[in-house]
Amino acid sequence: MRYSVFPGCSLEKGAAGYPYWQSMEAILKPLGVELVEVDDWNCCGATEYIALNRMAAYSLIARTLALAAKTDGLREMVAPCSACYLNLSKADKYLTDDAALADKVNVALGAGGLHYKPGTVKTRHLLDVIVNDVGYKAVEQQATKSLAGLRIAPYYGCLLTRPAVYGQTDSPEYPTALDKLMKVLGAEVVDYPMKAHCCGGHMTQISEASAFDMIRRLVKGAADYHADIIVTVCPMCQLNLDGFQGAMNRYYKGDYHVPVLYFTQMMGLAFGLDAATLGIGAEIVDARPALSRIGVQVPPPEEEAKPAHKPRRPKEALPMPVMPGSEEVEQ
Amino acid sequence: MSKPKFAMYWAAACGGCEIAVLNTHEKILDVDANFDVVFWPVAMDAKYKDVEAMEDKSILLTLFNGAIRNDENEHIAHLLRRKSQILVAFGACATQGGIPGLANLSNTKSIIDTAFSTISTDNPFDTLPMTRFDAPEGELTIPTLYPAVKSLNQVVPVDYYMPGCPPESHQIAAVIDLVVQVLQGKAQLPPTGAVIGAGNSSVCEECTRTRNEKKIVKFARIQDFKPDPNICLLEQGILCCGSATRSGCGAVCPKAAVPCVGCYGATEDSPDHGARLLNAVASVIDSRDPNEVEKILDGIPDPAGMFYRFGMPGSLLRASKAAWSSEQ
Amino acid sequence: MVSVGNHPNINLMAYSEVTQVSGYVGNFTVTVRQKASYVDKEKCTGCGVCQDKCPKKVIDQAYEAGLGHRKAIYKPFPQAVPKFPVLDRENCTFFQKGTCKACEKFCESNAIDFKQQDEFVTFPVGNIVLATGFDPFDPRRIAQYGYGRLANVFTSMEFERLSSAGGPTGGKIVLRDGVTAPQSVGIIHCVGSRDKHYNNYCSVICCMQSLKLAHLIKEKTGATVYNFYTDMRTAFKDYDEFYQRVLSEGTLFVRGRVAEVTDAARLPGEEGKLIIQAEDTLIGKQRRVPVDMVVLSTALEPRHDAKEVGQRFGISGSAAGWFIERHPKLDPVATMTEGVFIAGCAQGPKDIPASVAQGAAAAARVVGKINQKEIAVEPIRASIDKDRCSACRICNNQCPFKAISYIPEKNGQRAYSEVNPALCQGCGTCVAACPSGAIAGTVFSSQQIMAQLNGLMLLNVNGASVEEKVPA
Amino acid sequence: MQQVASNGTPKTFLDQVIAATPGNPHLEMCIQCGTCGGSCPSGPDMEHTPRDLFAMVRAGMKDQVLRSNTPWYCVSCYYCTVRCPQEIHVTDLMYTLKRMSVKSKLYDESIAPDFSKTFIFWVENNGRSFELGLMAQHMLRHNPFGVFKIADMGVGMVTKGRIGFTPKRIKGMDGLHAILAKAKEIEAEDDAKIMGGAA
Amino acid sequence: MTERIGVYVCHCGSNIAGMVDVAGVAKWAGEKLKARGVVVARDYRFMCSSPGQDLIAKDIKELGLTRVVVAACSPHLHEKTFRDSCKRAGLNPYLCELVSIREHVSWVHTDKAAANEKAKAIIAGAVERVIYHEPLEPMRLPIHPATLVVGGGIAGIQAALEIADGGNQVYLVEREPSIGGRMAQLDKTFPTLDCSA
Amino acid sequence: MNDKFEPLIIGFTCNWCSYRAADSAGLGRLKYPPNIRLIRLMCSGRIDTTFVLQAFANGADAVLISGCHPGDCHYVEQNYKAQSRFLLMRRLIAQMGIEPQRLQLLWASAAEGTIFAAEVTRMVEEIRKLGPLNWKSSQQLTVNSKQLAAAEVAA
Repeated sequence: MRYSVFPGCSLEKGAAGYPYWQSMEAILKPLGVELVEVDDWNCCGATEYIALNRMAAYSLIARTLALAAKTDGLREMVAPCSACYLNLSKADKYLTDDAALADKVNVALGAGGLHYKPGTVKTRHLLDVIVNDVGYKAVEQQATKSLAGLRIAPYYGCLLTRPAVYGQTDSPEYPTALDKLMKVLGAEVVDYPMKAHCCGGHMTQISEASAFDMIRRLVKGAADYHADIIVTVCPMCQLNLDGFQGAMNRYYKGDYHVPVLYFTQMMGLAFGLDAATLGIGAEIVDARPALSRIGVQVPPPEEEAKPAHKPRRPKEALPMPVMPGSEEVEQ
Repeated sequence: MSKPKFAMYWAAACGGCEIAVLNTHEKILDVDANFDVVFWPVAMDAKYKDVEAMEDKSILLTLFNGAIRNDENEHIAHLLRRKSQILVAFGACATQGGIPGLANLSNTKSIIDTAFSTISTDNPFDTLPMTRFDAPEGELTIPTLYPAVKSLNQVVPVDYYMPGCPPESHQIAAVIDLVVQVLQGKAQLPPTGAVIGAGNSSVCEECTRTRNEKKIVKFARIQDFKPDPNICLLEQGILCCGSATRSGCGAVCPKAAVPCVGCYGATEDSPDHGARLLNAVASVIDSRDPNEVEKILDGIPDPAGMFYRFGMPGSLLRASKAAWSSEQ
Repeated sequence: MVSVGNHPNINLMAYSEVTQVSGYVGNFTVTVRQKASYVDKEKCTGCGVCQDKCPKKVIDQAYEAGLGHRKAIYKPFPQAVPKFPVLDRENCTFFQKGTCKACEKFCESNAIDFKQQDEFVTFPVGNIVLATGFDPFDPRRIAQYGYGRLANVFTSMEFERLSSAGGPTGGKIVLRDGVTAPQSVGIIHCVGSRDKHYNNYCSVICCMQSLKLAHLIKEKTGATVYNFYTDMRTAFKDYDEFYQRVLSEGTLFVRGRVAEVTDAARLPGEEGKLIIQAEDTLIGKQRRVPVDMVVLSTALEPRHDAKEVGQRFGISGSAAGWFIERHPKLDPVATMTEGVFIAGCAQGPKDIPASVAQGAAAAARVVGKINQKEIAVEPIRASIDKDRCSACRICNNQCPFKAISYIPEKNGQRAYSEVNPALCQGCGTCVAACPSGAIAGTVFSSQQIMAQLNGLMLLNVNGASVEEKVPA
Repeated sequence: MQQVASNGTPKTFLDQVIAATPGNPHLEMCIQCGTCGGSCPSGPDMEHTPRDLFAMVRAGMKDQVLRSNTPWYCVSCYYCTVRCPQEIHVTDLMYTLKRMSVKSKLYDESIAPDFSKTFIFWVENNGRSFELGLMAQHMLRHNPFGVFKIADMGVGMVTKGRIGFTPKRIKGMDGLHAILAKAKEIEAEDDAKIMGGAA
Repeated sequence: MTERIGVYVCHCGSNIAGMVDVAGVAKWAGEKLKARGVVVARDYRFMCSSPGQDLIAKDIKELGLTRVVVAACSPHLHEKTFRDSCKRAGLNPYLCELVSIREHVSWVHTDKAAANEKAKAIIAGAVERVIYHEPLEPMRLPIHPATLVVGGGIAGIQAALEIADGGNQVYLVEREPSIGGRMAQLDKTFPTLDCSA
Repeated sequence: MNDKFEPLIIGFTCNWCSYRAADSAGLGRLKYPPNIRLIRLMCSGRIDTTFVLQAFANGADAVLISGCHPGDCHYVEQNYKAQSRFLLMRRLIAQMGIEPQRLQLLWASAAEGTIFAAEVTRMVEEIRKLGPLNWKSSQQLTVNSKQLAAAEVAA
């Protein structure tokens, strides 16, 4: 499997999301996925450029897409960052649907000697590629070390599944791909009610009160469900939940301590790779206590650790509707 | 009393019609007995100016075979029309355009290129025909090709149509019989515009093969497999034009294990032979899946040539855009 | 219901399905599959012993909406008509494992017959009324409402069973644990309705149904009840008065479509509750309302097999899947197919009074037809000119109504095909297919169509310049 | 669909907002159900819920809309967009309103727009964003003492190698400049066309 | 041309007249299509009203029309109406052709000039077509007196009872073991709160 | 009147679905360009290649064949026959030099007025881009026999 890749500014060396890049590279090798970096890619504009200048924002993205279209004839591009993924795919979609917009953007691109035919490059999120192209089975085959004993809160954030410009790959409300992936690696996955809620995005820079409230909801949710660790798919989410957890604690006089790692780091651990290669240790909220649970191979926790909201059903209880696919999830 | 005058002319055609007339065997003597043959280039020496010198309407019966391919054809058509009382479009070319009519799928230039500038012709100096040439002896001309072939009735009014490539000799004989009887006052001429020397149903009527309900899943050609000798060819996936083609030939082709090619043209009242054939063929394709239908249709590599083998100029569309757009 | 069972003119075929329909108005032929119930109706007295003795309990997805149980041999409810139980083969221990036969042992009238087979009955009818109803929307599709994940989120159908004296709790309104009475209940309107992701239409009954549920909860439990609505639609006689009554009973109304239902507590007082998050649009503020129980007033959807049923009876459905009436205002129960009528929710979402009215209207139309004794049908027919037909047999399989038959050569008369005008429906496919032009069609003849075509093209779109094209 | 005057310019503020939004945002279809406002994670902090704001757009209350803090509290989570029963592109519309408010200079609280501008400053000059520069520049301007509140985080990030001290710069900077300049020119033309019609 | 054709163009209040110059179109048909056999062309506010229908009947009788073309609404709405009015005037109903200049023209187009041309073309098409109409008689088929009702819910039950009470046989087919449908599942029903069973 | 090329499209619709789709576009007051003129057939299975060729030969720029969705045919399965004929016709006209887009097939149910209106709008634009067909009609290419007779007499 071969794709072009758009790392995005956060995943560059020296940027906050670099551990994500490190761990991604480490796990893709054994899975047989080859990535070719788009030469001279530029920032996707995040959520900021479009708030100031529509045409410039689209042209900025189109420049990267035009360069991607020249990358080794590859038609699919992996974006590990959810925000980059959404920006690139959404712009491509709107350019495809709206010929007038595409014409204007191409006039702008022309000033830089470039041209982009909408629809040429399909941007895909790393998680999508791993679960749908590589597949759970191939991942399972690479796993040498079980994550059993670790309670994981899978956290998807927003932009991976919403607004799903290329059509739904996972539910925007109750996604399950990451749950399944972590289960395949042996982890105990909690039914995390906040798994698709918002980390606050850039609000840390704009309104602390807003941002810390959103961060608290997520961290509290994970703690309420006795999760040892939050696993994420996006550098922005990781930065907010991990980097700002301390500030949030001070703001609310709370004492949460939930480490936040990338799903690629968890996969790397399960593949038997060492922590340093995976960039583990760079997180602000110390993950060592949590990881020690698998490091020492402690047996699965006692009954008390079972989720509080799923008590044994009393005799007089009324039947519950069965969720489609829930049989396989429970295994 | 002088005998009524008879003429026959060969325009853009292969000459088969002339042979078919001769193939009537002893019936040809009836022609000689009852008519004074005044103009029949293939059988006797005659000059156009002889015809021009005739009085208008002085020829009783003219059998005109061949399509209108060039200005000479048209000129003679007008001439003979003027001189004749009864003008019969004789054979597939005169009635519908015939095989020469397939030229209407291409433009004239490409036809000439194919004829003179491809390996089919040894033409080391790339010599091309010129319609007009000033020689020291004077101006030389040859007829100019029309961009689109026409049928006879597209240039002059026609009294009767006699289809077939060529018309079957027994049908010609019957027509000669009829005209002789009319001359003797024993019969009446059919109404003007009628098709003579043919039936009013389709070839299947005369075909001896067994026919069943038709469901086609594949089209093939006779060289591809050995068709069952007793069963309808169309049912076996061979594109036989019999069902849409006027009867009268005796179904000689399908009886000989060759599909009907449609030389007798459409049946009564049909403005377009090929359209009828297309409707029928498409209707018996046994699939509801458009992709599968497309796959089945791939078995008909040249629908226009197939459905309009003898009738392109006489069809609704008459000629492809390639042909007529070069006219401008 | 009982009067149906006893009616001398009604042949009630329960546990049955129409498998085939052929023919046309006035003269349909219908085949019905009577599913094997393994109970001999001649012998069964309807005493119910078999059901009592059957050891196999099954969750009842049909009558109890998944909220209660039934046995493998069962009558769906005590007043069922007809009174005979049916044995559900999929769940019967005898059929699955080969032993048990408890029902047979205890049946005093020897009515259990394990060898029974499906029976197919064919009979003629002149008219058909389709009243196949609706399916309730499955709210698991709206993941943010938590149905299927959060125990105390119920559907309105489940709640009906909960509240029914004949239901699994004997009419006690309790949470999924089977014992706790709710202190507060939130009812959510428009679940799966008026939403382009699910159903674009208003399901008509949900507002009134939700008001009724609010009333029942108040009456039976005294709980605090919230109604979250998009728009309150209480048109029709006495409906708005009912709204007034529910208002006066103290039900709280929030005008806002619910965003999500969650058990993730954020604020004090939310622990252990279900939190309904919505914008209260009348104050323009987001609200989180903690409740014990949530009831989803689910949409009405066309039955899952409506398309197949429609095709079987030759009628079409709207984009959503409801059967289409002949005219939305002037002919609401007839369909494009003569002799096939529709009534009730098969035609579109509607409440009980409207369903009853449509049932009666369809009946009136049918009785009217029967009384005419014969029906005039359009003389749009194909016919074959025997002399021109060459018996090529292209047309033979063009007719789905088998109106074209082939007459082989006999006594010197050559072969040809012919059309039976009584069976011909006038589609004209054979007319177009006939390669020799031997088939003609009335009302839509080739001449008529060609003439119309030529007439239509007399004038160009750009206007008057071509008026001279009109033949003089 | 938007109403367009004979000269091609949108007639009302509603039409302008629609015209300025890429894709078809379906704003005219709003039934005021409140699903967006109910779903919004930062809804409690907004002066107006998105639904409320859309009603104001429809009422032509341009000034009040563009002064509202609502779009600036949008975190782009797209819950409103995927849940809206009328398939209105709520998030995209929030971006449009942000642009309009910046261009009209009506929104007077400067933190959020300034953050966007600072972010874009680095992108326009390097082709890539620069976290340290962005944070430093933004904080110094709006919250100089805030630095201390997150000091532990900053120290952690630095010691763990998650903050780089030099911005990365793309090779094709000249081309990018030319592209963005041209794009801004087109944007200005478009804006003139969109805003031209209404008084 | 031996047919004598009458052309009738309906205003449908302003439904058609608001977009199509009905009087102008009728006048055009009367003049330009004369050679095709049109002997009279009229417009009227509501062709389907009694006076409108009488207008046609009167012309059939007085002018000896042999064909009638009505340009109004969809044939699905009023084809029967106009066929019947021809029949009452002694003209075989199948010699009448109704074409739609409402659903297919005035309601869906916005350019008046183009709508006018289209209406004229549609009428020209109908005039050409109607020449080839033949007099026909509807076919009469017997009706079997039994009725099939599919679905034993409240609507099906009601229909079955009404038909059966009239003395006709009904087959009521229900998929479930019992009739009653959804209504049997309900506790109480609005607005009267009576029980549903 | 504008100078823009206004294509003339002939639409063949079936009585049960597509003609009613056009009716329902009318009932919904949906707007579409006036370039299409409809001929009602009982069923799309009535479509005869002759009609289509006559339309092209006589001045139509495009032809639309429209019927019930697959599986929804009022006459059970006749729309599949229309489909097969359509597919073969399209190959034929392509050989004759008529762009295949000038012959289109549209499935529309009675309820799909929106789809009908949208598809007609789309088709008109597509044909507008293709430009006029201007088929040399038989009148242009063929001398009318009456005129001919007159000419002969004059000669």
